[in-house]
Amino acid sequence: MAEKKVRSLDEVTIRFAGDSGDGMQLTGTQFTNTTAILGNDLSTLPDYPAEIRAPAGTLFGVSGFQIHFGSTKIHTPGDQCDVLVAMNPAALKVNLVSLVDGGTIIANTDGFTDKNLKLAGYAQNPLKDGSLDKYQVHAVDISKLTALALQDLNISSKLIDRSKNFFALGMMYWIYNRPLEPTIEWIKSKFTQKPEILEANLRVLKAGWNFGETTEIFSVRYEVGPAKLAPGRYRNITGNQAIAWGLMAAAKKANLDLFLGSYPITPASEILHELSLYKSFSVKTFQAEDEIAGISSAIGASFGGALAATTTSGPGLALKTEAMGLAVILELPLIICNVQRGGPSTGLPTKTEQSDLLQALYGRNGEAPVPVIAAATPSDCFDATFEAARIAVKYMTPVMMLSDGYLGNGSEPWLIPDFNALPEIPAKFVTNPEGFLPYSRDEETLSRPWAIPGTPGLQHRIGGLEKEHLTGNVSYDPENHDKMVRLRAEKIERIANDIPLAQVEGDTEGELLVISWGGTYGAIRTAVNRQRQKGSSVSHLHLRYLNPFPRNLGEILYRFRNIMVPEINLGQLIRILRSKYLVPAIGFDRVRGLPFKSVEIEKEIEDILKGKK
Amino acid sequence: MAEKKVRSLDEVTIRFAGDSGDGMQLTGTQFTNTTAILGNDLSTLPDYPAEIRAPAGTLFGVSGFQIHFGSTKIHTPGDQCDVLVAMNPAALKVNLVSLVDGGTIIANTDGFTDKNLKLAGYAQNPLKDGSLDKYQVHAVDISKLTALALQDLNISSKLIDRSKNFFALGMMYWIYNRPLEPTIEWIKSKFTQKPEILEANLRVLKAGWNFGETTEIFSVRYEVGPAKLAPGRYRNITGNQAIAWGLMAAAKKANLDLFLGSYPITPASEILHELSLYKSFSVKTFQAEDEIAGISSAIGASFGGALAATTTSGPGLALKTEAMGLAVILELPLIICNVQRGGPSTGLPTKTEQSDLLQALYGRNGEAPVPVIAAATPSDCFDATFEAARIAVKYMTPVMMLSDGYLGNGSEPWLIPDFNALPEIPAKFVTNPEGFLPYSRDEETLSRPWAIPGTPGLQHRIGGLEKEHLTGNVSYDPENHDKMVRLRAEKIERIANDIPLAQVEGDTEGELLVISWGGTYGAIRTAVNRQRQKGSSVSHLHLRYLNPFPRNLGEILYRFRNIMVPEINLGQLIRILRSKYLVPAIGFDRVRGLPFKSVEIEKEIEDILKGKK
Amino acid sequence: MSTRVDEIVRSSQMIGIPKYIAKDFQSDQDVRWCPGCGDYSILAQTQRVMPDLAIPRHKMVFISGIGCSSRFPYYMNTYGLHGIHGRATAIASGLKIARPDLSVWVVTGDGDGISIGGNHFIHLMRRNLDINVLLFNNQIYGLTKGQYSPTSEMGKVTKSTPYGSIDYPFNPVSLALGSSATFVARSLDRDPKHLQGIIKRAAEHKGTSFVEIYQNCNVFNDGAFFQFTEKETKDDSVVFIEHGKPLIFGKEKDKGIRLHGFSPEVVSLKDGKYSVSDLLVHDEKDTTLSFILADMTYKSHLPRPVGIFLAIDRPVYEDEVEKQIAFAKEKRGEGDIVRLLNSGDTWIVQ
Amino acid sequence: MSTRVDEIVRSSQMIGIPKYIAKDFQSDQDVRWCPGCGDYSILAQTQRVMPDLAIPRHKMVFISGIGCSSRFPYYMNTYGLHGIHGRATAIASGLKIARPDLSVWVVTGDGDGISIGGNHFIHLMRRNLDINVLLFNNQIYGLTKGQYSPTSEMGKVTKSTPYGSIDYPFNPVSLALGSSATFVARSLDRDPKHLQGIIKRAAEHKGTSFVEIYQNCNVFNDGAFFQFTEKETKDDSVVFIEHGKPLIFGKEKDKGIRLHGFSPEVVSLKDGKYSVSDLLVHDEKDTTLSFILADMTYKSHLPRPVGIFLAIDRPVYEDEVEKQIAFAKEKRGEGDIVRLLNSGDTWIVQ
Ligand SMILES: Cc1ncc(C[n+]2csc(CCOP(=O)(O)OP(=O)(O)O)c2C)c(N)n1
Ligand SMILES: Cc1ncc(C[n+]2csc(CCOP(=O)(O)OP(=O)(O)O)c2C)c(N)n1
Ligand code: SF4
Ligand code: SF4
Ligand SMILES: [Mg+2]
Ligand SMILES: [Mg+2]
Repeated sequence: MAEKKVRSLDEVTIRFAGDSGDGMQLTGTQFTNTTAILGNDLSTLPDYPAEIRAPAGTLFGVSGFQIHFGSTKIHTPGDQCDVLVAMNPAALKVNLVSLVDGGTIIANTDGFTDKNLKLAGYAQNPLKDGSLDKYQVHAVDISKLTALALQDLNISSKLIDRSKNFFALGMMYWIYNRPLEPTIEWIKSKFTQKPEILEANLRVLKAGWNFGETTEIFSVRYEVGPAKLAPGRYRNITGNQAIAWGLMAAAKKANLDLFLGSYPITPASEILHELSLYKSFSVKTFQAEDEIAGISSAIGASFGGALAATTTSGPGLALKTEAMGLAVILELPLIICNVQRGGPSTGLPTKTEQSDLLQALYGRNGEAPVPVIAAATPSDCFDATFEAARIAVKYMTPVMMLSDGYLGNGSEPWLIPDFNALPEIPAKFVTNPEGFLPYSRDEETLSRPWAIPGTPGLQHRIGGLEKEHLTGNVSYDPENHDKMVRLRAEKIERIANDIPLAQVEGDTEGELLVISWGGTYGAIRTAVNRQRQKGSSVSHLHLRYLNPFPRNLGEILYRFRNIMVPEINLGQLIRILRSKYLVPAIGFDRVRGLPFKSVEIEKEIEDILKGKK
Repeated sequence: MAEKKVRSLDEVTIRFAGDSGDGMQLTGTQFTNTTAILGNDLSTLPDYPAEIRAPAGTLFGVSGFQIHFGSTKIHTPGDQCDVLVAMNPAALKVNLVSLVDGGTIIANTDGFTDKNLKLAGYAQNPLKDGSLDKYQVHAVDISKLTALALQDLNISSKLIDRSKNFFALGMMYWIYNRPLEPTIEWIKSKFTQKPEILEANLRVLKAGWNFGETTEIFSVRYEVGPAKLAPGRYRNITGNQAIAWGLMAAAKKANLDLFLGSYPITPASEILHELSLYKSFSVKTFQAEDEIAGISSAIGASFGGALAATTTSGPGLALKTEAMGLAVILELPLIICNVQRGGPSTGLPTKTEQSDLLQALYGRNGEAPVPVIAAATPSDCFDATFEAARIAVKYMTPVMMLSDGYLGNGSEPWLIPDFNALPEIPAKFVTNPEGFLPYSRDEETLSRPWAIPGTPGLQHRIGGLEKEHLTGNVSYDPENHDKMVRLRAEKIERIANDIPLAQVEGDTEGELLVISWGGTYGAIRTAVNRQRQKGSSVSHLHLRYLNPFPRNLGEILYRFRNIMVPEINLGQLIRILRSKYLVPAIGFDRVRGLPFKSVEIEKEIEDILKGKK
Repeated sequence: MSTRVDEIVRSSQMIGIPKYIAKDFQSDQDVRWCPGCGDYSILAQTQRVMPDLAIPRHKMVFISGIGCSSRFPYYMNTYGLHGIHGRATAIASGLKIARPDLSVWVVTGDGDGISIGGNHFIHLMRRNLDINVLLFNNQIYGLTKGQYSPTSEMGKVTKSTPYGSIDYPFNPVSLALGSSATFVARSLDRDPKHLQGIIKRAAEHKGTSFVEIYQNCNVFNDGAFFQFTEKETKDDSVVFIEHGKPLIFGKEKDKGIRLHGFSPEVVSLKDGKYSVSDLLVHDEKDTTLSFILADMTYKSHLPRPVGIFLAIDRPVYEDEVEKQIAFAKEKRGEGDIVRLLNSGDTWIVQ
Repeated sequence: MSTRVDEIVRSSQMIGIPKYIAKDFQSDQDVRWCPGCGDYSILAQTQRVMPDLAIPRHKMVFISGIGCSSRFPYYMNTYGLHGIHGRATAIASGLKIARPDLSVWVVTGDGDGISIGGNHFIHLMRRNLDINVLLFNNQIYGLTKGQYSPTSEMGKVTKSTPYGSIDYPFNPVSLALGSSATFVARSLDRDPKHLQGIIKRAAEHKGTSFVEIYQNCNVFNDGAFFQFTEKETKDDSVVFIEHGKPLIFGKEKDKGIRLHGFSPEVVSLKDGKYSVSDLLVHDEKDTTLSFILADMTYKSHLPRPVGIFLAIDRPVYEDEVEKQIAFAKEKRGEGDIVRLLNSGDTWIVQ
């Protein structure tokens, strides 16, 4: 055995790719968890087809999982990958575009059968015809080696085939110097009921590792040291899980039970799945017959004194808009989480997009303002959701929390918050019939009292017809209507007094300010940082609160010569900024169902600074 | 009999008011038709309660009908009325605010019973206690006189009571010098089946007229000469009827059958009612189970080659938004008429508002642009709807046509168009399988071919998932998605080349440009005209096309020092204008469920010109 | 561990149940239906029954959609929510799941309940939450001034069907049964005593109770049910079905219903051919029989069945929710948020 | 007077009906269901039946919502529209009213059809448009990766019900019957011949045909119907109902169904106590009987009824539309838009 070189790296991006049935999501998740435990910062991007299980070997059936990890702060899953693990020709073909020039390909040669080559549209075997010469190609008989490792076990060939992802995983652990233990533990806990599978997976995992250790194929191992992260306990979390937990934490803080009324829809379903696990927390999840019933049931639960939420994605949000208007006029707390996906209509259901912002702000009949908050990263989904709940309860209003497919499925290490240090959520029910008026208002917040059924003496009726100021009785009076429309608007505006000021990363004045919102945070932060390192006069401002805006936003904008607003839509936030502050902001839009690459943002920054735009 | 004086007037506003059951809407409509036939210009405003039939005598049960007519151009139903016909104390109380100082009250003294006075909250009879001294009060025993006129007929007292509005009408005809014949004709045609009622109504109508002629009460008669209207044949039309006819005319021009999928909702239901009358025109109306089925059925009909439409009001529009997105991506023609009402939620269902503009523009998931056109006056609903249909068919797109409760129920004289002179609607079905591609595009309009089922050889599938350019096959390709999102947007933008340029009324540059859209046209035009007569530097621009804007709009805006945008909402159009043109436009909002009064616009104009705003 | 809501529930339980009279259930709002509307009677009967239920009025919630009938909650001195068109059943479902301690009522119309609200309606029926649904069927859209509804008879001329309607009407009773409802009944606005009895039984039923109430809209559909409600015709046109009793009707109680094959038919008890023992005997526990009786509804040769079609027990949705929660707590202990946040694969950065 | 559509209709009628084979109904799109999915068989049977219908393929339209099953239209060489979730029935209704000349099919799932789409579903049934609805019931949400559906059995553990589902499932057949459907049937993905026969009958029925098809989702709900489809258990678990025939089942054809009171019960034909003449004989024209048979569905002591429950005639919606149009034209003459615009009280300004 030759001694292997160990080389140190700051960051690496790896992409696992194979058939939908090849277990690439699982492989990626395991690699991610192990990497997180090692203390790297990281960011991941699962990428799977809309079909449940496409026929094996086809291009559209390819499922991928990308992880970007490093010893520095990692903001994105990586524009391109350094290593591509390709289980078959289709996986190679689809993903080659995202491999850096000179990058590494680890290919399962057994997957490169004539049939699969044909399905992928290769006339010749790319592993052999020299077309991959600019990459480092490692061709490994993964399937065969897996079968060999299991030959003395009496298990079906189907099962053997299903284990091969663990071989690839073991190999990658070896190359990147990661311990097997976390995955071993996981396999053990997962397959207790199925001892054969347990045994098979363990063996194959180790076989993969040993293959790296013993063969001559890989001459170099890599080391990626831990990142300098804030101290504390971490775990890896996806955006959807973070939303679920954010809701639970908020309910606990408010000392209310959590109610979720929802209807499954990609990519938001996992929030419903996650929350239905926590019955021991008194969480009640109601899978409704449709989105309208989802939000309507949540409105009913909120009337009853629950912390009520509904979760969905674009088309579902469209269906909820009428009921959102009802929640606005009822002035009941409600959290609406929208995990955006590619539109319009059914669009690209498994892809990401930021194109529901205008719908979130304006997609209701009449003047029906709601606060809108967007999460920046997977783990920020926790904080953004918690904050949405705080505002909903304090201001007695529905609040829109925006996430997107990229955040929902993506994951990153999360510094687990100290629960006691989380902000208070001042839920309060009125109980005193003396002078009770359902539409009287708190002087500061303008919120009305929450009087829940079951409270003796507070019987009252609320509804969707315009209400009389104070009494809440139905009123057709013109002046009252004008007053109420303005009161509801003013209530939302006042939230600006209760949220942090906007903060500029970089100089607070200069040539260019790049404004981001939502899931593009990471790519834009990375791009701006790199440009600043190159000496450009560019700063970054990330907007978490889309309605109302932080009070100091205008001020900040006026201090920059240029303002650039990159969005994964045709320019939605930019419309609001231009309208409100009359600044000639410039948009940068790519609507491809994919997150931005930081290089493309960088290029745009350069163009603007050079005066090309 | 003393000779009565006849005085000439330029314009008069009369308001009929009584219980919901008193027939005030009928009285108003009759007066309107007769007045229209005399050649006056006019504008009307019905105003009725949300309750179907409120208990007699109550304040909330008052139903009113206002007509403003004159020998000059009339743009609004009048800010205030000159004459108030009050059938009971509640009607007096509710409507006194809209009577000009010194105006005339004609009160049915028999309605001023103790019970009714109490119901209206009067401690004393206002007809007797001097509180109306600043008005000219004519107290007439209308009920009694009606009964007297019918005493020899053997009809029930209920029926007698129901005829009393004809007495009031006859009286008003006499005072304003209008012929009885049109109403006599109408009564005769309406009640052929019910000879007693026919006879009773005729008698009472004439009795009212004779009362004016013979008694000493009214010393003056008024004459309002015909207005200088463009020559041609006129009829009176409400906005809702005009929408129905606009759709029918468009279908005829396109040589297509009209299909309406709709669900009843105030104030849009009359469009459905009207269209269901025209089966002999092959119009198919489908009262669906809800709004979603309304628009979905229209999409199905459009796929089948019908000119398809759906009609609704705010809450219904909210429900249609998901399906509108489908129509956008299917690229099928569809006309969505939204008759706006007071919101949010159920809001003020029988009142008017302009608060669905942002919903119309942005209330859909993903990037789903649709053209938006708004009607300015009741009769303009015909043209705006026709134009919406033209654009829908030519550009293969859903089009939003906005009206409002004020336009829908209001009426005005309408110069009946020459059908042959209406624009062509170039409906065209492809039939040639050679080279047929469902998502190929016309070079100029970017519209795709309309290929309807039943055409041999053109079998193809369309749907809500992103489509591949040209083939229309499902495509998850990132670059294709970006391309299609932009193509759909560009298609709508190009409509700007196909619509008239915006026109300024008044000087084309100056101190102040007032911009209106939709039903506030009349009040704003009146206000600007009056101010111009007073020498102010103010012009008016009315925007019919809200998306896309006319190409010259920016140019025009930049030529004015100030821009004012009055809206019956909290500022919706103004956001778009500020965003697109970065002009510091100033809003003027009153959200009372009522049309603007031109005096309040005038006052605001003055304030701005004086630099107060 | 008790939440803020638990506190309210507990403190409200401390108060005994007051001895109510009907008037205690009248709110301070003016009732605004058209004079003569059948809704008045239904409101009055409901208010009359409430005191018998021995439920404090602050534990009652009336939820409605949009329509004339949906104004109902405003007039009840209970909690109330006047929702949006068609969604009352969905709103009520959320409330009942969150707050099983409350007595939840839905008031809806034939348009609100089974036109736009049809989906939530059928799903509520199968889920069997303990909610009482009163559907005011006037076979017309009242509030929007007279379009036909999904229960309007074919050929009906209305504002939206000047040539007559061509939609075959729903039979709401069959629809509810086909959706696996556990309590299904029909009553009449103009039979106060019967209506009171049915409302009471509905309230007592554990599970979703569905009551179709024929209601006269004297403005837009006057007399739609006069055949079944007015003295002259009622006895011969209606058969009141009662558990355990044979189906007898007629002014002289001289007619009955028997099954011919599976088809109900009218027989005379006078001509000696048939006697009471030949007649169909109602069993409100029999799902199959309930369908047979429901199916009599639009058959003009048969009297209209009125009464309780079905009343069976089935697990109640919100009870099962609570059971699962109790089970989970027993198995895993009361959820601990701090522990949850720190669970799974975690690591410490120093 | 003829519109542009009339021209297309006319010219398409000039072409005779080609002699098709199943392959002529295959589109050029790759079929993308999971390998082993029951949808493949349903697609194949449909394509096999199409040539028998003697309808040109350009006159056929398949409309769907969203779900695995809803991908169906892409694979048919006919016209197709892949709509939005739950709305296929509504889209199809509009198309059929506008274009009664077309053969309109809806393909939907248990989620698409009767969860989100439940309202349009029940209204289509009562209206009775001539549309064929194929509901692929796999008792699960396939496309969204395995949540329970409104037809999932109680206690089902899925991603959204880790503690087991607590919703009582719809019986789609009863739901359709309760909604006054005129043609209601059930078939099985794994019984190609039966399925072909039912699809054909559905196509031939004039009015809305509803076919529930048990479909295996081998990824998220494998084997849900194996009891009714697999050799070992099928014969004893399914009773195939056929018009005019007694209800006999069992591997040896030795069991039957008779009515005890109103309740169906299983009897043995072997022990001499009962013979075929005691058995229930199916009559697909009898609405009452259809309810009785449908109600057998979830009763574990009874075999699952499969076949045509009901097939009756009732006026077809779009025919009535055309009749009213013809009537109006006869009474008033073909509408004249110029005359209309100039009708009513008009006056002339010089
Ligand atoms: C989303 C929406 N669509 C339509 C309406 C208009 N609308 C209000 S009530 C109603 C129907 C009322 O009929 P029904 O439920 O039978 O009640 P009724 O008035 O007869 O008691 C309609 C169509 C609405 N308010 N909201
Ligand atoms: C408005 C909307 N809500 C939710 C979804 C997500 N969704 C797509 S298909 C589906 C259910 C599919 O189940 P089913 O109809 O049974 O079809 P199957 O996949 O089982 O064939 C759901 C919830 C959607 N596409 N649109
Ligand atoms: S319209 Fe009919 S249902 Fe409505 S309140 Fe009047 S009478 Fe009653
Ligand atoms: S998920 Fe199930 S229903 Fe969907 S294609 Fe796969 S096997 Fe078929
Ligand atoms: Mg009704
Ligand atoms: Mg399914």
